[in-house]
Amino acid sequence: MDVLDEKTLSELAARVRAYPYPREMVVDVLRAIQERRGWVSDEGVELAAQLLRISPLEVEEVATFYDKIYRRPVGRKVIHLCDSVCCFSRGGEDILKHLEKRLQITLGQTTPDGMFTLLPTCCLGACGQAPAMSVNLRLYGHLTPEAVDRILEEERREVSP
Amino acid sequence: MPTLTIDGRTVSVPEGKTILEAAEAAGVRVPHFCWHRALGALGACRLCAVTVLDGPQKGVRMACLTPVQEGMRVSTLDESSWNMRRSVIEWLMANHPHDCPVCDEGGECQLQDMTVAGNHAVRRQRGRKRTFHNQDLGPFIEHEMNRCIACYRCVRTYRDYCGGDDFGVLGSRDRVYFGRFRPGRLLSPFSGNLVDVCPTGTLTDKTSRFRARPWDLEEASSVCPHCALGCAVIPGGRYRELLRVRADPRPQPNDGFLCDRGRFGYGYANRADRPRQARLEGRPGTLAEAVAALRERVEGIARQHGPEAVLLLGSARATVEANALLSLWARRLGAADPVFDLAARRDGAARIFARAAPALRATLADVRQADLTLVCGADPLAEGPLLALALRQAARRGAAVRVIDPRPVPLVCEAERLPLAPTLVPEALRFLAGGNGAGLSQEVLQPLAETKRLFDAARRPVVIGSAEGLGPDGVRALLALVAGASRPDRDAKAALLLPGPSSFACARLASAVPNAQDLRRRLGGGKIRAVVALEVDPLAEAPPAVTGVIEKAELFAALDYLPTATVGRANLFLPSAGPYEQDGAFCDFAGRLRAFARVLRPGTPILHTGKGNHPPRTFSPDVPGGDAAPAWEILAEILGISGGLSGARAEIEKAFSFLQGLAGLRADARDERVLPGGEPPAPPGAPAGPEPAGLRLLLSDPFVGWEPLSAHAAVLEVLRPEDAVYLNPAELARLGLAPGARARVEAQELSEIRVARAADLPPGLAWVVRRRGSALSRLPAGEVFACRVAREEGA
Amino acid sequence: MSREVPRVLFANRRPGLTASLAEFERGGGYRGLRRAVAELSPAEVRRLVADSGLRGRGGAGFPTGVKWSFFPHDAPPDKYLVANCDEMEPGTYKDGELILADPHQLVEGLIVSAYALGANRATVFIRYDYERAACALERALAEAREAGYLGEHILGSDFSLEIHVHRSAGRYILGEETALLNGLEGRRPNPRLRPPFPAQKGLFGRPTNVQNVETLACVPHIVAHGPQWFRGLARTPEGAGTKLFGLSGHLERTECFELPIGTPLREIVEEWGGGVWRGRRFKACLPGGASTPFLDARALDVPMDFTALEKAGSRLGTAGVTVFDDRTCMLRVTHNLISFFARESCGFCTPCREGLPMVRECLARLEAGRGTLDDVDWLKEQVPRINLSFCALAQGAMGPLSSLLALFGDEVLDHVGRGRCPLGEG
Amino acid sequence: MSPALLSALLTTAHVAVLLGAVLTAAAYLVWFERKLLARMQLRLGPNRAGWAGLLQPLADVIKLLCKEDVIPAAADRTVYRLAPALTALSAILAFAVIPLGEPVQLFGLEHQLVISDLSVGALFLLGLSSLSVYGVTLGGFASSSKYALLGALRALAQMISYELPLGLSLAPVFLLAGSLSLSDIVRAQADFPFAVLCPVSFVLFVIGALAEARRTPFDLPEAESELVAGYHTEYSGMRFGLYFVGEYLNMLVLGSMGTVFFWGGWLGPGLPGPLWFALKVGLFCFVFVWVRATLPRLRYDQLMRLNWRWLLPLALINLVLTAAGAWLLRGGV
Amino acid sequence: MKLWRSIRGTLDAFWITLRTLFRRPATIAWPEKRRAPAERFRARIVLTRDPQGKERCVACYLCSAACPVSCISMQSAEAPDGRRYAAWFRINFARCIFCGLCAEACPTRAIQMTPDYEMCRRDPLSLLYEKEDLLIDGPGKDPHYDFYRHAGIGVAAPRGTLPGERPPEDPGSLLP
Repeated sequence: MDVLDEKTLSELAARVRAYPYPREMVVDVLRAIQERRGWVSDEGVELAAQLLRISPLEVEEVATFYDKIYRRPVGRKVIHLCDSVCCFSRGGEDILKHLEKRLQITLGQTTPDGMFTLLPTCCLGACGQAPAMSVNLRLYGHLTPEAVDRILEEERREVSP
Repeated sequence: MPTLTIDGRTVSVPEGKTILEAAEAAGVRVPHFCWHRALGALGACRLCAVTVLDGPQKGVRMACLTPVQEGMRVSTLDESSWNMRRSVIEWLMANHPHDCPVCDEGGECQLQDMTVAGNHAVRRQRGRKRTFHNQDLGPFIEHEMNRCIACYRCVRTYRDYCGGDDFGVLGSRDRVYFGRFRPGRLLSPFSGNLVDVCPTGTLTDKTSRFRARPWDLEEASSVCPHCALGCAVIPGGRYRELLRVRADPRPQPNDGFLCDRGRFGYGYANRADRPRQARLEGRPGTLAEAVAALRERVEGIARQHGPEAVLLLGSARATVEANALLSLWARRLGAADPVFDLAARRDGAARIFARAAPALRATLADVRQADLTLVCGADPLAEGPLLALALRQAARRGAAVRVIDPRPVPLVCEAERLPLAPTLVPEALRFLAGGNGAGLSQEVLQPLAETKRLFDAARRPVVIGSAEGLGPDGVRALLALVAGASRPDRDAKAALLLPGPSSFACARLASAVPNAQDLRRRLGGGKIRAVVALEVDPLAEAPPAVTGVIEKAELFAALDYLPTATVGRANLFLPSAGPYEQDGAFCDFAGRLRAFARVLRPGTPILHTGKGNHPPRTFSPDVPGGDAAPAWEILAEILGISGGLSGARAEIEKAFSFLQGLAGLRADARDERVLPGGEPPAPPGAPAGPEPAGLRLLLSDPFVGWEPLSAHAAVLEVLRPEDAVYLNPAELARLGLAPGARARVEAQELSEIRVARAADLPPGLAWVVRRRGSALSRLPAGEVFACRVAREEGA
Repeated sequence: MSREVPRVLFANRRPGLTASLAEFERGGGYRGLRRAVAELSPAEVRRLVADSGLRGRGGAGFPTGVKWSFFPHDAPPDKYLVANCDEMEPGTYKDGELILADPHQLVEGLIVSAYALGANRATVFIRYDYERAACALERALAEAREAGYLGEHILGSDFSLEIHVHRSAGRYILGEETALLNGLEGRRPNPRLRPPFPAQKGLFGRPTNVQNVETLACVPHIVAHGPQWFRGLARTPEGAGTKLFGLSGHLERTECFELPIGTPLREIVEEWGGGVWRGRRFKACLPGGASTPFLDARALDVPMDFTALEKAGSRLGTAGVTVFDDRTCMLRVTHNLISFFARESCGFCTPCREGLPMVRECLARLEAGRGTLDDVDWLKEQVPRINLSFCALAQGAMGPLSSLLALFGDEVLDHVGRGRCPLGEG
Repeated sequence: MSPALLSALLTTAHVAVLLGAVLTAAAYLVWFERKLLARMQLRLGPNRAGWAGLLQPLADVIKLLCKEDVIPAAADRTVYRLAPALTALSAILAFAVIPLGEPVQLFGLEHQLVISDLSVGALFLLGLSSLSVYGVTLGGFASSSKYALLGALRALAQMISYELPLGLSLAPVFLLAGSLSLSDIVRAQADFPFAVLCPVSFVLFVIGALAEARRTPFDLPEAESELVAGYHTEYSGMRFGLYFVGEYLNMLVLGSMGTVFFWGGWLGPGLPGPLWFALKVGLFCFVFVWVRATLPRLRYDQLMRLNWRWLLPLALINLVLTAAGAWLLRGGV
Repeated sequence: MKLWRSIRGTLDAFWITLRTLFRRPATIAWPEKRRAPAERFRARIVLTRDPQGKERCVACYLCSAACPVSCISMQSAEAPDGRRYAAWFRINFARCIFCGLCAEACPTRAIQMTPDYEMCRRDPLSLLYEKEDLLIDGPGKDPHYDFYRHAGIGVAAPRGTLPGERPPEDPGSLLP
């Protein structure tokens, strides 16, 4: 199956066997699936269900709850821009406008080249560095429009040098 | 017992109860959505706000979550809690669609009631309303997610109570979505309960979609006729059409829940091809003519050829009254007792159980309260679905569930399984009762010993069997086990699954003489000249040896309301009324008489007479197709008993002392009377023949497809099992059959082509699920036959 | 940084660096654990913590000693200890800083606490976005295991403990302890019904103690130095210990400082935060994260202590101080806060699921100048009713809203009167 | 032709003419009431049969005669048949003693314009009015119907009760006239009608008459909103017609009594006596209709209270005061 | 004083009736004279159509429930497009008392009263009006009301596209 590679699959299966309650691994399994494909497809949910010996619905219940489990296709880099009060009060909205202008997409969308998906997020725990955003778990603080341009450029270069 | 005051009414309730439960007891209605009697408190809807005026925590509290305290003073009318409830309604209505006119819940909608009760008339919100896409949840349940108020009752019912795992809650915040992973039929056999528990129109009954408003329905307290459990139901009909069946919300006996077979299997009553006209030798006639002809011809034959020329066939699905009157007729004719069950093994088992002491017979409530349940040679989901649900409730309370059966018996709870050949089950029961386990192999004895330890430690064990699976020998062992285990401090009980709602009473009516076995002798004598089939279909249920004689009889009379093969072949046919079309009584599997009231009068539904259009514009005192009469009425007429149902019941009480109290039964009061025990029939002289060598055929019943009423309900077609023969994978390979290949199965001179499937079965066993109308299905279940399975070549 | 302050939790903190085991031990690390295992019985450890006056640092401020006294120490295993690092409250970032600076403090805290409670399994529940902290923690765990602080027979005693790291996948509600337990079990992280409390039936139905990371980090210090020392750290008699204050918002310096409990708000804003940015004036602040009621300038001299702040009409919460300058529209800030809570609701109970979005719509209308006086009245009546929600999330959301209406009611009415924001924004 | 024979013939003719006139008058009284009520209620009233509905009474009679005569199965058939006749009869008989004018010369004979000028005519009238209770009560009892029975009971109680003030209201008149002969009473009013001399008596008489005739506001015995039609619920066809006619005859009788006792009978300037008499009776009938159009029905307890608490004491006081006044006027002799 | 008021009150009534006697009757002699009834006159009942010309009636049974004389009967059914409609609908005008409660109960403005009151027949059966007799071509009063545009269940237009609705929520959406 294309959803998970053999090695991860066997690792996860081994852990499932070791756990008295395999269900507690559902977030780990989903994150593992997401790591490979960028998002969790329906097949991914079914695989996780099979692995954890619960029904796909029970996996889906959890998968749709968490906002960092992507149940819809995303770009190669997911930008999470903090819109909570600290970043908001220090110009987070301007950064959002700038990002939207630069990437030509609105929140929730993916750039046509499949590079970036722009999503809002609640506080990133970087209130001291507001405004902040994270790109594929890499945190960027003290954002200015210029810094954003630079970050986008670097992130883009990282994928296709 | 803390005593508290609610709205000025004083009430005492047991420790640990909540204010809401105390209020119900005091007759104060506290509005609620997420609380449900059988599901308990959740605390999600926040509607049950009440004000605690005096108590440890004063102020507005949730009634469903606050335990009662001595001396508490609670007000439901206080302004602050009233305001809270108003706000909850406002919040819920802010996104609720404006579609009550096209919503099937309208008229019995809790949200509607609460909106009116909460004085919510004007939507103060200016925002746009939230919408969702719906899912197709299959042929039974209609989904309209926009109406959802997220009370979580559906999930708790489906997952926690009924054990389904394909319906749940997705997403978070204000877009929580109640549905399936992918659209499709809800797989739980108890999915219909969603209709009853949903307080709004989110989940409604698709089978009766848009057919009627609740206030127009004719409803009555009734008893489900689809199996022997006797679940309390409230069927509803209109324009002579049965439109829906809902569970009686009262806790006993079925805790307010129903299986899909009982809920959606009502279609037989409305069939266009249902026989509604009497027939005499192929000529249509009136019921009165037919009744007169029946009496004259049977009496004539009895005079001319002796009473032994008359064979009366009773029915597990006819009322207790009808069966009793049939017995009475046999007595008056001087003929042998009616044959109530054509399957000798099942009949014998039932007759033993029907004479067991009442204290040993478990009810559904006993099963729910049990701390250990053993299921031996029974398939509860097929033979008494609510018993499987009761097992789940026992398991949820921590009871262990053990299954002793060769088949992979499906259950809705965790269970430990011990595959054991049907012939060995009685021996296993004797071992549990302290026997030596002779004839049991060592690998079986070890888990059995573990089970015995559990059984000996349990305080309220219930052992469940089925009449077909256990047979007379097994039932004796079963009763001996529980009788031996019952002591003042522990309550061991047995439950026996029987084929139909009157089976218990029929088994009690049948004399101690083993009449089903006796039948073979009578049939062989070639003396039978008149056969009367009371709401039974021998041509589909009996083996060829029996049907051959019946078909050749000079008089073959049938009373029925289903278009069965027997009705088609009978030369005298009398239309009888269906179970919801008459007053009468059934007798559940624990031997409790259960009266039910008429919902509809018999007659062709306007749906058919009007051909989908309005009913015809003529005045007529006659109801089209309304000639059918209850079977007990027909038989009472034949016997010359007047006085309607009470007259017939009085006569029955006179004739059969164990049916004392029948006359006093009332349906709406949910009167119950327990049939007393009796002297069990003597064991048969010779035990069953030796186990056949080679491949053995085992038959069992499906959830839908064999039970006669639901088998005639078109909407349940999707639940009908595949025509398959199941074999151990090794056996399949030995026979050269690939899974999915067509195989010819032969046994007892009957043969049929089925799809071969692999299943987790002991070797040497071929397992076939019965389906009404198929050849093999005429063999009795529970018995084991020598059989041949071979690959079928060609198309 | 004008003032000399005790450094306990941030003793090993160096900008951009994570303290290794060696550094930690050099600074007196694992001394508390050694003392506990070698000299003290679990009951004595619990007594020390109870005497120290330590209160939970996760927001509610519940005394840790009391919470531990509810825990069934004698129950047979399994018993669980969970460190809550689902730090998603806007304005709060101290736990992340703590783990990144010195992960061994948490590890030691977990071990000592588990010892005190008799727990045999501990889990660190860490939020999605703290991947760096999670990695640092995992490294620290490996080091500790290597050094014999963790695993079977810790330091030669018959006490054993395994610590797992559970990485979450977002959602603020998991910070609620019962929702967190559901999340750990792989179920939908809705808060659970209480009773039964986690101490009786928690993770997988077993007794479970959930503690904030910072609280746990304090425990070994108390064991090592004694409760009196810990009480002496605070600047108010009711307080005990130091506290990590995460500064954010309109301040010149928005960093995380370790300051004694009871440090006045004015000192935090003016000395540690370097004053309000761009030379503007202080208008309001959230003293303890997004779920605490606003304080206005009148409260600047309040000592930042649990009891004093409650008297001032707010809460110490997580001590994430977010400051707003005088050009900020408080209605707009509240709208943002309510949007956050509405979005992060789990959707379980009606007030939170349906009520908060309606409040958000109403605030949006008011902010845009399209609101009416009826809207303001409606908002006022919502506060006590949404407060009756199932868990504390919606109640937290009502903190800012109620204080907005109480402290800045005129500003709200100004929006209605003028039909636009009086501060020229929005 | 002997005068005796002529007198007999004349009397027979008188009876015939009177009977015809009275019955016709009763029939047209129905028309008169319907028309008048309609106009008082802004309606048109009967307007289909004949000009202005004048043939309506005729049509009604034909209809009633053609209707099936139904007798309830449980009824007392004899009494049931008899009762309506009793009502009509007692009303018709009353006209035997009512003087319509001074005697006239006919064919050389002085002919009294009254069939029988009894010296106790007034008592005869009162007796007849008491008799009419029988017709109503027996009809109601004999019907064997709950509505009829209730109606009859009400009628019985009401009529017996109101007879007292009615009779007592007339006592002052007899006192003043000094005679019980109706002609004498009329003549005694040559100067002043008694209505002027004893207005209280007159008012009491009118109220009592309304109650005796069972007309609004005292129509409780046949209150249609409660009792369908009261004592005559079960009657149909001409038997019902008899009750119907009886009621209107009663109105005429009471009108006549009022005229005789209080408004000076036939006395009046210019016009011939009988015409005056007819006019005055017509006026009474108008008042009866007017009251019906104006006042709502009393409740049963109000009806009884009015009689026993107010009317009866008032009548007694009136009697005493009138007697005293008359005694004083005559010089206290 | 009270007595006097009572007497005056009684006499007043007599004065009023007497005065009325000389006023022109309000009743007219139909059918010689006819009057044009007001628009809100409650007479013959019709079933109207929505602005798109589709049947407004959704066969919700509310009119039959409201009817005090039970003269309305129907059977609802579902159309392929999800609309609920009356498979048959019958009003027995021989029983109808024209109280207008049905029109008041109708949530979709389908059932309306018209001023046409001249509908006497000798044969009561001919007063049974079926749907085809009742259904008119226009919208009647309230011509712009279209129930399904307000119902919020996606019948008149795809879900979430009407002015009062938000686009359908996707529980699996990427947006938090």
